[in-house]
Amino acid sequence: MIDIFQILNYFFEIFSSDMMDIPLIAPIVDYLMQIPLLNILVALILWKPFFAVVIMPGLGVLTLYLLYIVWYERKLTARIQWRVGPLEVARPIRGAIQALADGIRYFFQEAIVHREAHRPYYVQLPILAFIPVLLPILFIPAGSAVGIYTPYSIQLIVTFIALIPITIVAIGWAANSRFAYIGSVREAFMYFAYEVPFIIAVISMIFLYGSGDAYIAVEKQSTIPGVLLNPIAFVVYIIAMLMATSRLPFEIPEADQEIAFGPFVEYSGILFGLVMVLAYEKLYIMTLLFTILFLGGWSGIYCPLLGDLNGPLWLFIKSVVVISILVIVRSIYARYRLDQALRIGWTSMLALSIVALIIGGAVGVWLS
Amino acid sequence: MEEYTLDIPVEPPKELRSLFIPIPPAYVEDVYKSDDFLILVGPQHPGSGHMRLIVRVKGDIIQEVIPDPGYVHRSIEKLAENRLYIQNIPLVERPAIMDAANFNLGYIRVIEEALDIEVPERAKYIRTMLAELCRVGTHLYDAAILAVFLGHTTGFMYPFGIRELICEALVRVTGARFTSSFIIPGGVRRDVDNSTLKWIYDMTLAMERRLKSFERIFIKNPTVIARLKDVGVLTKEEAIKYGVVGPFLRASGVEYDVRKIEPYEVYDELTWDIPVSDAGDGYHRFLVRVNEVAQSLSIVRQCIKQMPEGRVISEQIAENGEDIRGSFYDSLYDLVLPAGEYTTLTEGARGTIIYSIISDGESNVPYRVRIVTPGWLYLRGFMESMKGERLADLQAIYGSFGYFPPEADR
Amino acid sequence: MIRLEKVKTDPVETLKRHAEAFGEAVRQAIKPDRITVEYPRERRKYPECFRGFIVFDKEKCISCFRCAQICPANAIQMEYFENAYPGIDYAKCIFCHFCVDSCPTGALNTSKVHDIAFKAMEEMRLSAKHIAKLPEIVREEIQTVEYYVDRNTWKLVRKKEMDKLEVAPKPVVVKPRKAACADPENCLGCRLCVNVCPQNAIKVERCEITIEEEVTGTGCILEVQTELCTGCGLCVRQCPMQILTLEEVGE
Amino acid sequence: MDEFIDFVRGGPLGPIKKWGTRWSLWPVHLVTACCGAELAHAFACGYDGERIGALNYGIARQTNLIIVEGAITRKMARVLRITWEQMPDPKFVIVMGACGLQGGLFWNGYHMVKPSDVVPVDFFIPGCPPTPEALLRGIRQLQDKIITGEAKTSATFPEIPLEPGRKPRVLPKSPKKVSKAPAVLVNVPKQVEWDFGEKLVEELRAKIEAKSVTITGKNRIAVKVERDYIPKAALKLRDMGFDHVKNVNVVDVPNEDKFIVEYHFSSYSVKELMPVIVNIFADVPRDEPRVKSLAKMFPSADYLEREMHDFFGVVFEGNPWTGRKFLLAPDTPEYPLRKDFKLEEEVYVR
Repeated sequence: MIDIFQILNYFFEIFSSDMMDIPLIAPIVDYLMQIPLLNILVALILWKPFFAVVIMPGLGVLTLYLLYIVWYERKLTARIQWRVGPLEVARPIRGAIQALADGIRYFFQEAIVHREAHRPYYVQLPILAFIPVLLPILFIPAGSAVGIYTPYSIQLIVTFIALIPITIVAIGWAANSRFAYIGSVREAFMYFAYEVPFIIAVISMIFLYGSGDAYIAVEKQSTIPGVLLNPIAFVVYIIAMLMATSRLPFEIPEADQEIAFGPFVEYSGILFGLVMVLAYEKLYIMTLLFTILFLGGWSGIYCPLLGDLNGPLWLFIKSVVVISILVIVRSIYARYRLDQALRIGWTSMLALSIVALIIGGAVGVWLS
Repeated sequence: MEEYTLDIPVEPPKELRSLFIPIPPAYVEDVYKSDDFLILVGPQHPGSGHMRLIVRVKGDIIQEVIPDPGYVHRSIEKLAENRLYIQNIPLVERPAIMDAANFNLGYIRVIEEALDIEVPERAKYIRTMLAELCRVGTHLYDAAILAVFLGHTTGFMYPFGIRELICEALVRVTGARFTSSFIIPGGVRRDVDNSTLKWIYDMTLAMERRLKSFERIFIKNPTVIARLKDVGVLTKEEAIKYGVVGPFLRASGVEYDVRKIEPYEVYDELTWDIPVSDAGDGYHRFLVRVNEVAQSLSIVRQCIKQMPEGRVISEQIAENGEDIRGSFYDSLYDLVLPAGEYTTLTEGARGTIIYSIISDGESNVPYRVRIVTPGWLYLRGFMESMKGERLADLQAIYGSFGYFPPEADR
Repeated sequence: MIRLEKVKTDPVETLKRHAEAFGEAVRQAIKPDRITVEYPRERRKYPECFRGFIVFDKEKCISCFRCAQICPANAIQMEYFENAYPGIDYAKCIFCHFCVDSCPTGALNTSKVHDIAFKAMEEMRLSAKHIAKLPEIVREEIQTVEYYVDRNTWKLVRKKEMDKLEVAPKPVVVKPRKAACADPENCLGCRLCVNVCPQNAIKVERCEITIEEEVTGTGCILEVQTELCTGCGLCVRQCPMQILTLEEVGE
Repeated sequence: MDEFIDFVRGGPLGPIKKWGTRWSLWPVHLVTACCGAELAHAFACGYDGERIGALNYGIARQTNLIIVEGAITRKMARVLRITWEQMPDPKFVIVMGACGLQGGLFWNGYHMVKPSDVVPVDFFIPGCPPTPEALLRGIRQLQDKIITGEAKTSATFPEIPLEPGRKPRVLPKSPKKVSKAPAVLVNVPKQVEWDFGEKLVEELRAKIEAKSVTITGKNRIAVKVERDYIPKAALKLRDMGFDHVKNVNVVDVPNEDKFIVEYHFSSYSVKELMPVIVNIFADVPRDEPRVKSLAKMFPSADYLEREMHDFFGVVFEGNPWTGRKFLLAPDTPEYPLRKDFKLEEEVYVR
């Protein structure tokens, strides 16, 4: 017994040494901290690395974000399209829980594994795909809250993002269907088309800030945000982001009218629910990075009541605003053809990214 | 690059046999041996209508497309032989219900031509108005389908929203949203009152304003132009050779419109033009129809302005010239066409509709009704235009032709 | 003839088009031109001539079979009660309303009811008993909506008061007609008309015929009792010799 | 595992599942016939089915509702079944349109199948096509069914009392008059004012070895030729400027034991010939229905010939598809448009 208490105490020491300091809820936290056993839980939740990864901007708000963005996207599209969008499911809140209903339906629906599929991979890959999607959260700092601090955080995030398409290609292979095969090939093509300009754009920003450390990047943007320092990289990043997350006009690997959702054609039930949110989660991660690189990250008007929460909150709000603006392209554009998208990727975007690299270098020298 | 054939025994997958494909097994084997890829698009596919396309691709390039139509073949020609002439009115408009008035009109014109029925002027104007409303509706429908095939959901919603106005106009005139069955031998079923005509007049103007929104977001959208321009080109010679019809023929540079070359109803009394393009690609096939919509709306307005007063049903058919109600059966059930073959051409929204009725001169059911719909006529040109394009263009070309399988299959 | 120019795709034009499309979307996002009819909560107002479910008036029906025989889908079949009344199979009905237009007495009338979902096909086979009154429908709506159009705008007008789903029966403008025998000499005496007549208004009697006082034989005299005849025309259509006609009777 | 399923279905999670399913009925994109137009209206901005949680979606695997849009043909029935089987549980079917219920207008067609014989159906919606409101009403009723577990028709039909009566001995006969020995003529001459036509007839007489050349109406000419002469006549017509085939028609005349095979030629390239239709026709014996195909010379005739082969069994020698069914399903009765293939007759009395 004493051993367990000692261990608990040891952990409690660790947790409470590095806790989020939020004046707004401080009285409640202080009260809860006096209750034995519960205090360790509170300490854990408010432990900065844990808070960053699990609560904000990590998994907790990610779920909220998913519910919000699916609803918001449908609502905005509907608004532009002269109609209403999801409504009757919860009329007083304008149908905001529509995504929840869809999620529940998917969760309880039969998940079919068809005969031709490679059964183990077919089932495992949607779950495996979450590893590269969620791992970057460990390294994304939000103010003082950060999962694992490293001076190479930006590079690490980019690395993990680059891993995601591999899982999608593997999903297409495991599904073993004609359309899944075509979709995988398209995904692989698109991967090369956007990844190179994307990485060069990020490198240009690393040049600019002189470091791959998110803290230094945000610090250097304290006067001028990155978007003004290197607008070319900004443009390249946005287009690459649309391509990477298969959003229109680059919704090519999952083009439903052409190849019937490509790699995901055979998925059903909860497995399809998992693969469908992949793109949204990828979008979230990429937008977090985008906010850090171009929009000054977590810096914003400091509200003393929120204390340490300021950083994560600002980062989250900025990202969600960026995504909310981005989803408008869905209702504006038709889909490009694969060769057209590849041409855009390999010619104009690559050229632009190299220009961005030069600007990045130049501004970087000037800043330092 | 030199190609090497692999001398490995290739076994075509079993699923192709069970899926009941009309192509011979030898063809499938040949495809597999020559390292091509066979894709079955449809019938349950988000980017196909009610038909299957068997696409042979090499890499991303389409080598050959074999159509597998007939998924909506509802045996209209046989059924028409077993019903009274008058009962066939709803039947003949079922191939393309959004274009009901044109299909209806073509059939009625055969009967009127055979029986020499003189149609009152006012009825002619109402018929023309209905036909043009349906033409606008069909072009909007096809534009919407094209948009959704290109992944442009807003482009799908806008035309369908605007189509609601067409439906509302049809409801006010005929009582049904789609299948009006309104045109009968000798006129139309009911007179249209002036408030409805004024409503339709205002509606065409309001619609033009909404079409501006559609133009900004879809017609002139750069991604749409990129997807459709220089895709699925049919030259003038090819279009003639494959017997393409309607706006798709005019997009290839042939000035052929039945309303001009063999005017019927009141088309020769109105001022309008046929849009023609020389490009023959997907975008101009679409653009020709966009311009036709403007022309049709103008025709509708002219019809309303110039519409004379008077009867809407010919004296040869019924006494009451305003409304057929009450005497529909007695005046129309016993139509007997004189013996012979009667063929009319009608310019439907998607092209020439041919009705050919053969009567034996004694029966009040037709001996043979041949309906050739535009979809069936341009199917060949549609298949040919896809050769050599990329796989993703299949849907773009499909949409640019506005192919509607129920219309082709009948 | 309008000859269309080949579309231009230079960068300036393309950028302008991008801007226009984007501008339109933003404009709609800020001030949408919404036109959605929120159906279960509100109902679209349809005009009087709307072709919906058919309402049958037993009192006016003369059992003339016109509705059954004109129906292109053979959805109407007559059922014998005290008289033959039409029953409609809504699993076949295509709402063309040829029957309504064929009815010489206005016994069939339209209504604005059109939104009914059935759980079984047997329930859709309605007899004259069931179509005599307007169906009672599950309704959730609280307002009606109508498209308002003028030369510039198109919008929805919502009103709290509900319109009636019933359509007032319009009088039928048809002169009353009764059966008459045009050519009594040719009567075969087959009595098909007698048997088919729902009013028993036709009498056929055997009689002796002499022509020019030389040829004698037996023939038939066909007599229509005009006070009983409703003008249904069944006998006219049934007669194998086509000697019966419908004749207009003066007011 | 079974206990787990029971737990999910009926246990405390049951209501949650029902709620989720109720508000997320996604119809699959299975367009079967023309009612699809009204379906599109129901999900477009005019009515917006997405409001009540129904979102039209692509593939069977990811959806849970099939809306059968009207006619199901023999060919499509198989697809409907496959789609239904691909769909994960729980799944629902709504049939809209008269064609999908009892066949509607096509009730005695030779190519029709009732969807209720193929898949279990939850709701039927009458109409041809049903209005979008009717379709949304069907979805609404289905939502109620998911919650309450029992299907309800959305209307009740009040009854009036009527005594059943007796059927008379003689029932009214059908209004159809069908000739027992029909005289089928394709080239009935007609007097019209058409000078150019008379010139054209002269030209045709000179060029084609025709049995007869008749003006059958304004802009219509019928040319009767020998069966084997059709390709040659077509070649001559092509030289005159007739560049495409508008129609291929076959008429079955069993009492004369022949088929009449017609080709309608017209022109797109010569302005004066544009409205003219020249009908080249020939009699073909019924026991040996063979004609030389024009598909090579006129590619526009290709599909029309294939169709006629399906309908009548006339063999077009040289057409690449002859011998296989193109338009019809393989299990359709042979040659349905021949006159000896009879359809079910109408019944006027219940």
